[in-house]
Amino acid sequence: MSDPDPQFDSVADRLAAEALIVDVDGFEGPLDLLLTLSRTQKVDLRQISVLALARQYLAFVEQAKALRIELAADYLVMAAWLAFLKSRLLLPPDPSDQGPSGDDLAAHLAFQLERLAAMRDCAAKLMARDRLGRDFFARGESEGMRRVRRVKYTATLLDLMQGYARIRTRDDFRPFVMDRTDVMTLEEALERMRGLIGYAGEWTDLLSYLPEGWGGDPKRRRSATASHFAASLELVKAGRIHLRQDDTFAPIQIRARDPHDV
Amino acid sequence: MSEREETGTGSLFAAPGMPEQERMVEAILFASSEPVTVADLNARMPHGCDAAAALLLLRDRYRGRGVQVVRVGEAWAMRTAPDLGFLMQKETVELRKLSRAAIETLAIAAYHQPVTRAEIEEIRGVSVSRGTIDQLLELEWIRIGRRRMTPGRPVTFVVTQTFLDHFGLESARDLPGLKELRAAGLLENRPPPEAADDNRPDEDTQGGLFDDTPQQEDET
Amino acid sequence: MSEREETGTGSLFAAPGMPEQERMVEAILFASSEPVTVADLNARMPHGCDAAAALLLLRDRYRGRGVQVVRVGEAWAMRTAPDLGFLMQKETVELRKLSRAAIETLAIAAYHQPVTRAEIEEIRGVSVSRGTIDQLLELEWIRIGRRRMTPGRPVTFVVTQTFLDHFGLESARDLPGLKELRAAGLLENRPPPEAADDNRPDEDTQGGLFDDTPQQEDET
Repeated sequence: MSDPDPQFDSVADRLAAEALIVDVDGFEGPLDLLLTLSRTQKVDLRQISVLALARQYLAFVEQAKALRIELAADYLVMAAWLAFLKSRLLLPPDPSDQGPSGDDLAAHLAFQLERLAAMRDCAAKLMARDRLGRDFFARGESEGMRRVRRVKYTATLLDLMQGYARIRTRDDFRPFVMDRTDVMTLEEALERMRGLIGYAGEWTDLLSYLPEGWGGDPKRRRSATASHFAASLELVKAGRIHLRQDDTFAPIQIRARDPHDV
Repeated sequence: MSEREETGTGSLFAAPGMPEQERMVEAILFASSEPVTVADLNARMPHGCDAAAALLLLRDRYRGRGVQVVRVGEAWAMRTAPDLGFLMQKETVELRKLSRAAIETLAIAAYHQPVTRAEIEEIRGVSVSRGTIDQLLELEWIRIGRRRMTPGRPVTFVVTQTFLDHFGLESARDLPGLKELRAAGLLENRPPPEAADDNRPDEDTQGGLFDDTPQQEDET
Repeated sequence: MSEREETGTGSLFAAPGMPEQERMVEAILFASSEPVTVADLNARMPHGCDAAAALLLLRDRYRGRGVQVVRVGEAWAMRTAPDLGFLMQKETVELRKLSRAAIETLAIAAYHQPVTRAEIEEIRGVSVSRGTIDQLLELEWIRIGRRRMTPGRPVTFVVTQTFLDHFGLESARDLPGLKELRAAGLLENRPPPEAADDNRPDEDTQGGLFDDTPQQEDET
């Protein structure tokens, strides 16, 4: 750094700068720090010397480094940007350069600082206003509105008829288990066949074992057939009977197994 | 608090004028969540104030206005004028579907009127709560009819003109019969119960527990 | 609602006289701790009433009193006169202490509304934590406004009626120093100079939305 650091001219300034360093955690980012630094220039933010400010900031960062204070990345990014801005402001403009001029950049930074300062000022003014619940008050007794909730019940003719239908058909309805008049369970069939199987010395059609009243109605016959077939399989497994079928879809025949069979 | 003791001997600061005291009482009464006593007003106002006098002025000022200064026991409060109470109600009408119990009770009353409560319970297979009947009476959909000339002389219920109006019926006789309900698909088409099953009166009460399973979706 | 149309030609029931309407507005405002809109007043008063006119009369009547009729955005409320706050220690509610970040974010939202989170961050130069925004939303001092019609369609924040009520502002236009800030160009969304080289005119439209911010509040 070839430039002399103007802000360290006086002891007071040096102390202020050091205070800043110690306080670095108290800043809300680089912009906040810049705004604080700009106060040391004691001028209207519109006439602020961005160049001087950049120097102050860079000096601050150098100081922080010297004191081995870890600076967050955004502080370092700002430092790099300000170093770039400083060079732009100091060097004569390069006509071939595409980017914005140093003055434009400086003007924008000044604008940002002024805007932030203005918002802080507004925030303070806002908070200093007469405030509800502190300086002026709403009605204390919350008489408010009586909310009269009038409940209007509705029902349609359809609801009514469905309701009635529900009651009148209730007698037709039986709980599920009671309703299975057309179903014969495996247990029932097994129970039946165990009793009958002793009489089946010869091959007999399985269907002839169906109980009375279960052979006519197709629904009942299906159920009874299925349960008797399943029951016969159980009996085969138990070694009580033999089972045979001559051909596909041919009648299934059973015969009791002779206890002396091998 | 130390200055307060000086009031007896004469305060350094003159008390504010009566109009200002009236303003103070006004603000305190307005902002206070409870009625405020004169003693309390005096304690909160600057030394030398006469809250009682200011209160009377304030009460006169509000005479005939939409808000009044009223005495509540030993304390004072501001209240809206009683004649404007109707403005303080915000009526919200909430449509609610009648409960299943109420609909069924109503249906039985309509189809079987005049009907006693015991009869309704018999038909529904469950007891009918007092609240259900009350609700229907309150809606003016049923009313109490003649007493039945049977032991205990129970009251009967009949449907009202309001009921007929609500459901768009000329008379209760216009209610569709069971056959029509079935034709309209409102009754489940179950095969009629077998003759053998008919003599199961004990199962009916059980049926009450199971009754409405198939239509359960209606209420949701 | 059909009767309302008849008021043009002359309703069967004449609207109450202005003094009576004033009483009604007085009673409604008094009873409600929240500000009440003119539309709400008209809805609650009898047909043919002119709440807006009655309100102005009422405001004049309360001028200089201990209680005032104040405008809060599009609504109206009765509030104690701020100069009497010293009497109200008893009523004072503990105001939650807001962090500096929250206070600044609130101010930015108020002066720059509708404002996106990215814009708040740009103005403050630091990222805004979720909790800060949440706190202001919870206090109902800001609310979510329209989405910005820019890439990503970010949500914007605007201040609320509760905000205006709390800070005793008639409208967002009455924010202290607003005119000066606008004149100084400090409410503009000025893009950094790099943007100028990139030929991104679309970003300028963003600035356009930003300009008429304070009027935006009218829509609520």
